[in-house]
Amino acid sequence: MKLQILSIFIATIFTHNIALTYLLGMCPFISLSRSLKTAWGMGLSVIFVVTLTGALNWIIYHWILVPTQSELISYIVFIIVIAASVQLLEMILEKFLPGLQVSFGIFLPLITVNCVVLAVSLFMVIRDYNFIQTVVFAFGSAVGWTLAITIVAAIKEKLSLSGDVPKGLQGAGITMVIAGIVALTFLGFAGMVAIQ
Amino acid sequence: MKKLHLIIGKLYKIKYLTKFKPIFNVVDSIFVGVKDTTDSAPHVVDNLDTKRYMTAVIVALMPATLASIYFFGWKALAIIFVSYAAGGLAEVTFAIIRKKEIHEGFLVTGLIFALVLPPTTPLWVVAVGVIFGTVFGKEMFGGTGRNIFNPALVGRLFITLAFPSIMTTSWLKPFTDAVTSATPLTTFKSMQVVTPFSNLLLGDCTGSMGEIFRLGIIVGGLFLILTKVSNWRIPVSYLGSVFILSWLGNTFLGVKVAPPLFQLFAGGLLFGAMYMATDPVSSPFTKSGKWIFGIGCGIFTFLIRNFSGYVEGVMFSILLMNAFSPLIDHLVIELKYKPVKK
Amino acid sequence: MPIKFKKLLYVKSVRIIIDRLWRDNPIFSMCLGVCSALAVTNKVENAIAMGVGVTFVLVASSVIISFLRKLISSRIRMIIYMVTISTFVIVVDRLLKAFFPSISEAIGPYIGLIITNCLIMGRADAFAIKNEVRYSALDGLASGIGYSYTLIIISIIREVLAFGSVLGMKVTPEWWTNWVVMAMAPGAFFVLSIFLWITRNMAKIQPEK
Amino acid sequence: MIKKTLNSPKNYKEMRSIVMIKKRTFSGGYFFKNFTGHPQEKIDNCNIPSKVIIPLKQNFGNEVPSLVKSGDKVKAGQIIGRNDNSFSSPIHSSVSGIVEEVKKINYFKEVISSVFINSEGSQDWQPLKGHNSDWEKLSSEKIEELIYLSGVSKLDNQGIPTRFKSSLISPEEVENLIIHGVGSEIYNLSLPIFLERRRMLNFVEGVKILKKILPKAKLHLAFNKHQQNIIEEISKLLSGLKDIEIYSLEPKYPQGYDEILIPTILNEKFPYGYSAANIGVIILNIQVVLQVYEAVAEGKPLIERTVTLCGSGFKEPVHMKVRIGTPLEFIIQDRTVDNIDLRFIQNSLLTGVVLSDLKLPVNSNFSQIICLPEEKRSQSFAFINPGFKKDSYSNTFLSKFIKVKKILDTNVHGELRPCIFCNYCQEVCPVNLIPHLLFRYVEKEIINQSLMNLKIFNCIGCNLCSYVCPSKIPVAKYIKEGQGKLIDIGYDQTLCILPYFDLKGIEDYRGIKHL
Amino acid sequence: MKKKISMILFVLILGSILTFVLIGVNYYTKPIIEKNEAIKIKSRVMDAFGISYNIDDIEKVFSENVKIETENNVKYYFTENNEISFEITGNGLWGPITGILALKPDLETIKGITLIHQEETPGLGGRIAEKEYLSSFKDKKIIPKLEIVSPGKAIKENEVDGITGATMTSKAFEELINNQAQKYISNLKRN
Ligand SMILES: Cc1cc2nc3c(=O)[nH]c(=O)nc-3n(C[C@H](O)[C@H](O)[C@H](O)COP(=O)(O)O)c2cc1C
Ligand SMILES: Cc1cc2nc3c(=O)[nH]c(=O)nc-3n(C[C@H](O)[C@H](O)[C@H](O)COP(=O)(O)O)c2cc1C
Ligand SMILES: Cc1cc2nc3c(=O)[nH]c(=O)nc-3n(C[C@H](O)[C@H](O)[C@H](O)COP(=O)(O)O)c2cc1C
Ligand SMILES: Cc1cc2nc3c(=O)[nH]c(=O)nc-3n(C[C@H](O)[C@H](O)[C@H](O)CO)c2cc1C
Ligand code: SF4
Ligand code: SF4
Ligand code: SF4
Ligand code: SF4
Ligand code: FES
Repeated sequence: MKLQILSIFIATIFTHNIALTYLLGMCPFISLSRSLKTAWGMGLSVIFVVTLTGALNWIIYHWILVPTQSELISYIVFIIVIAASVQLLEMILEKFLPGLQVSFGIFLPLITVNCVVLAVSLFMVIRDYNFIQTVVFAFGSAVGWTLAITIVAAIKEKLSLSGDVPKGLQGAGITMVIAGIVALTFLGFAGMVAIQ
Repeated sequence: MKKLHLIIGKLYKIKYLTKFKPIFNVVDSIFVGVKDTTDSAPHVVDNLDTKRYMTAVIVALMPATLASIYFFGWKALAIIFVSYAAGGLAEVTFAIIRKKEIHEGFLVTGLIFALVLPPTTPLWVVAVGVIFGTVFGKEMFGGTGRNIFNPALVGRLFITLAFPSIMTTSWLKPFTDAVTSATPLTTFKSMQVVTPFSNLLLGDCTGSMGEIFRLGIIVGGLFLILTKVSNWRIPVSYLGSVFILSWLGNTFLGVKVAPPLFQLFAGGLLFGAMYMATDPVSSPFTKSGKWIFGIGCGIFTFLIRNFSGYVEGVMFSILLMNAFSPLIDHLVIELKYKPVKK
Repeated sequence: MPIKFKKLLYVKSVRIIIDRLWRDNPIFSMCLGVCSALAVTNKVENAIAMGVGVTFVLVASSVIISFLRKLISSRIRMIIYMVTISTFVIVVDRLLKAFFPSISEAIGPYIGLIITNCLIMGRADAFAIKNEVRYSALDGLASGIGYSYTLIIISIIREVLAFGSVLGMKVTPEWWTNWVVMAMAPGAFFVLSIFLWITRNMAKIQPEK
Repeated sequence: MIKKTLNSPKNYKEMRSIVMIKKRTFSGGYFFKNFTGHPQEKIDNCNIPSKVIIPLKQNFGNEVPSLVKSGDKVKAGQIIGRNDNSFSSPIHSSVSGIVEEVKKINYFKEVISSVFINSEGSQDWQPLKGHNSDWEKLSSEKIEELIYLSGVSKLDNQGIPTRFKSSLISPEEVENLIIHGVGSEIYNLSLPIFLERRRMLNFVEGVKILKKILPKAKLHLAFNKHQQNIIEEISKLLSGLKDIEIYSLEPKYPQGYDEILIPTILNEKFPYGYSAANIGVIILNIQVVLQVYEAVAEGKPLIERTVTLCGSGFKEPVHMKVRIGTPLEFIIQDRTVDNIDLRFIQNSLLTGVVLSDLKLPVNSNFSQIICLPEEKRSQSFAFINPGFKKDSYSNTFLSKFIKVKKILDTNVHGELRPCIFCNYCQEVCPVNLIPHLLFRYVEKEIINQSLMNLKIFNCIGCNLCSYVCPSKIPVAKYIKEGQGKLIDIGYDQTLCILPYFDLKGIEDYRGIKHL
Repeated sequence: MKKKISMILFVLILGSILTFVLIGVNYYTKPIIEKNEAIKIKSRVMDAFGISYNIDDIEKVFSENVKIETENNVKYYFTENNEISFEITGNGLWGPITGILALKPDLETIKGITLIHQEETPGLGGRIAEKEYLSSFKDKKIIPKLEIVSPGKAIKENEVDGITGATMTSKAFEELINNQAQKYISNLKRN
């Protein structure tokens, strides 16, 4: 059991990285990887929100939706939970940690529409994870996403100094090339851990 | 040579040929050389140029190259030729389209790429790989000196993953045409059999063309270090960390983990550590960054070789650490230079 | 260009269609909805299913939102969008499950993820909330088609390279060797990057900073 | 060094018992060794020219007003310019003759009033009053006056503090005096001929004189580690003195820079962009100390300098004693190789300026006149040349392994290429900057705080990074450009150094008020 | 006041539209989806047994030919000639693999294998789901152990060719079949 949780964690970061193998969260991945600082900010926010909403949605799904047989509306419920927790988080930050609010504030609204957040809840249902597995999976996926965007942001910062990217490829295009090569290299971990 | 220069100059004037200026420039600079003088201080500059810098790498690669030709004959020659031709074509095309010079870096890329291929690689796969490596690994970032990943490895990795059944199933023993499916590392992985060291050192074993004559690689690698073309920190930390990790693994995790010396001499580790991890463009430029890079390569090589489905740990780990290099440099610099307040 | 045709270019609805299909194409110009463009384009059938699904959700939600635009207060508009969009996504999901179970399994959670597809939310907030119903419907349709044809082109390239086939029919000669990597994430990135490069050069789109 | 001491164990022990010799060096830098065009070990006397031009601002200090006018008769050694109220030292006529005119000339990018004197051709000069070969009898005040009046006090970067305004600080404020002969340029003055027998004694006396007028100063003598004989002899001769340290340094360029000497010798930070005097340090070279002695003991004003003519453009590179104000063309005359393009450079091959107008005179700032052939010929297949005679920071040329004199010329030896992160520039940078990173910011016009954080203003402009770059990128030039652009948008170097220093005398000299 | 009314009105309209849509869709698709789910397993079981059927009469054919017995929450499927099948699951290289393994009455020889779910690389490891490949398992022995060997090397009756370039999936599949078969067969034999 413990080993399985560890392997879920490692898998979500390396072998089954949510950005590099499931290709999720690409829009912010492209637009926020311009500087390391924003990448970090977004990454940390994603880690926080994904873990929180993953856990909440598990509870709601298994304790409310399943008993009442209303899985049909799970999408609506999930997205509302996500939107509400982001709102709540924003308010809490504003009230108690205004400093953090300034640095995270701009990222929070973006997160609502980040597919990583919803994807984690959907995968959790499809893969039939229990609560602890869900939390680990959510946390790991977000860490994996953050890792990927951080690497790419650092590379893009270096490119802004030393690169000479053809015009049509600047911005989104070169981000894809970088992400593609990084995804190639991440394939090297294949077989190291099994995801359930 | 003067005549040549004049002829080139005339060709260059022909209207339809102006587009091909990069090609003329290359020929001119190789055969004729540079006439320019410094325009202000420093009035004298070092005699080293990038051409010689890259040539030094070619020289260092000679033992491995010659050995591969000796072992595999025309197959090796054909692969090297196709690698240079196809990659060169990609390079020249980009130079013409983007109106830039053709740079020397490709001399190394073209050769290294050929040397890390299995001798049985079909020539069209060689072409696909080298073109992919040159275009996606280098030109898209702006060409020589601007790439993030090692272009030769990007090409190698791409074809490994695109054509796994071609790239991982057929190996040749030197001097024979007998195809086998096992390299020393796969043999170890499936049967825990250690190939004798003399075979590994002298090249009497299966593997990529350039990686099996390990004695020559060591000599060439030392040559690079002693000429200051490559930095000693990376090979030392890379090989050192693989050695230590596999010693620890072999002692504590059991015989599934290859013993340290075998680990060092098997597969492409020596070749990678001496010629590919040291690529200055795609590795960190800070000193501590180089140590971290080497150790990171070591850790990933160890993990991938022993615990993942692949045995090409060297290829993966160098590229992985290439991806981490800018981040490493960024963090090292952030720690080293305290910000100045305005 | 005949004057009549030129004039036509200034008609709002024509403008919308041309822009969505080319200059402001959701994928290569606006970079919205990239996730699905990458994730489901390994086979043409998946791309078609996704394209149709997204187009349907886009049109339906645009219509509803545009219809109710005077009533939606700006503070709660996000949540309204989400509920509306989710509903239509459920519709698509159920229909796929019922009639195309194999495709539904192949693209799995990505149908659910249409909800967070940046394109749909983007069009809702940038267009539907401000425009009349007919224009919104048109915008949704044109964006959806712009999105779908991009997906289909990418998926054709990937399916040919990766499987040697289009819609499951073999199109490559005997000697062709499949490029396995094209079916996976890296292949998606590479094909899309080249696609972006070519289309952006053709459409003369300035790179974002 | 260990080898040498093994050869003379007796000396070594003796030496240890007298003054500790400290071995020091700094990180980075580059040892230029074994080039053609080094001067012979002898000093020639240059003839007296028929006309000299004496700029009224030389070395440390502001321009001084002329005390003579057209038609005046002057003697060699007579003061022709002086202003006791501004930072400056007197300026002397270097020949006897008649003032032709006093007019402004363009001199090294400045417009400076200069005195034109038609010379009589006599070798004589007028000694200072009150000098005494038994200088210990003189009072400190008298010595300071002699040093000031001789004009020697303007030499080197900070001048020599006296009761007059000849330096930023007063003699009492000097905490450290560094005297060095650590030439590390490609061409240097050769120390042995400066410190041969008799002059060695003069030098030691000079040191003692300085010690006397700078009462609080600790004395630091630094030499190249290859000059073991000189180090040993001096340490013996100075054994009686208190507060004195002797250092043996690696002869790496740019060891002689103030910015490098202070951290290596004193273990202190240098106030980049300001003078060493601002932190109470005065740095003098061997020739200046000898001139101090001559001024005090022999009454000799600053009318001549020893200049080396070096480089393969000269038929016979030598040391030359020249009167200040002698036009360059008079010195060079027909000493150069014929029939090829030549480039004349002042003082340093790495940082010196081109002497394009040979009619200009020599001032007291000159130590070398370098002449190199302009190498416009190209070389085929240069990149696979074994390189017996080619210098390189890397070890890719055989010259590294063979003792052959290496050729210097002005060819760029390669094409401009993108930086390949070879890191040579970073390895040689004596102040631990990352030149290739700095130049990238400037090249891409990203002029912002990042450059400050990377300490761009710590660059001392030694140009080593440009020297070693195999991609032939003018790295140092970019860095200088970046500094300029930063200043334009309101940054300046004081931001970097303020936290560390209590700077003296800055307000008066630089007119900076907010410090 | 006007605002409040419009808000309520709005929620009502939107709510009813959406609810209407959802109810409609659910009503329409629910039976089809449930049927899809049900026939999915059944069709795989019958494929594994090699029973032929039409899409429309799956239910009928299934109930005629196959009996289900449940023991310890495990479903076993029997045919009239006492062939037996059960669900097998395990990890592949990229994700879980589930399928149906059908055995002949001797409980040693494979009658057939079908897959329900797998996430291997399409075109590579994914080829284990192909009918042609799975048919090569027919009539192989799982006692003492089924072995998947290098492509083209299968000779003995407990050996099956692997997939070129997908050793890892083949290994995983081999392990999965042996594990699960042993587990369920020992259960069966006990009864
Ligand atoms: C190999 C080679 C030889 C050349 N020879 C000549 C030449 O003989 N005469 C000439 O005018 N330009 C020659 N050129 C072109 C110049 O080097 C330079 O590129 C060109 O004059 C720049 O033209 P512009 O400054 O007029 O635009 C040559 C170029 C190459 C690459
Ligand atoms: C994109 C990609 C996907 C892969 N997927 C699988 C897979 O699904 N199953 C598998 O066993 N190996 C997979 N591999 C691993 C390679 O096929 C690997 O080379 C193989 O394990 C070596 O096996 P061989 O000894 O049969 O050549 C994949 C490789 C790549 C590049
Ligand atoms: C193969 C090799 C390994 C070396 N290992 C070390 C080492 O581990 N530690 C060390 O301080 N110097 C080592 N050196 C000596 C270095 O060459 C020397 O420290 C280096 O030139 C100084 O480099 P830097 O100027 O980049 O600091 C090694 C040299 C070689 C050739
Ligand atoms: C020590 C050294 C190692 C190099 N290794 C590689 C290599 O592994 N692959 C490669 O494509 N280029 C290599 N190069 C060449 C060059 O750096 C490369 O073409 C650039 O990455 C292109 O920008 C190497 C160069 C040097 C000096
Ligand atoms: S002039 Fe100064 S810096 Fe130059 S070599 Fe001589 S002592 Fe060194
Ligand atoms: S010029 Fe500046 S950056 Fe370059 S080596 Fe010298 S001090 Fe360092
Ligand atoms: S570069 Fe500027 S700050 Fe540095 S030494 Fe030269 S003038 Fe001074
Ligand atoms: S020396 Fe030149 S090529 Fe090397 S790192 Fe510095 S700037 Fe780049
Ligand atoms: S579609 Fe935009 S983030 Fe996924």
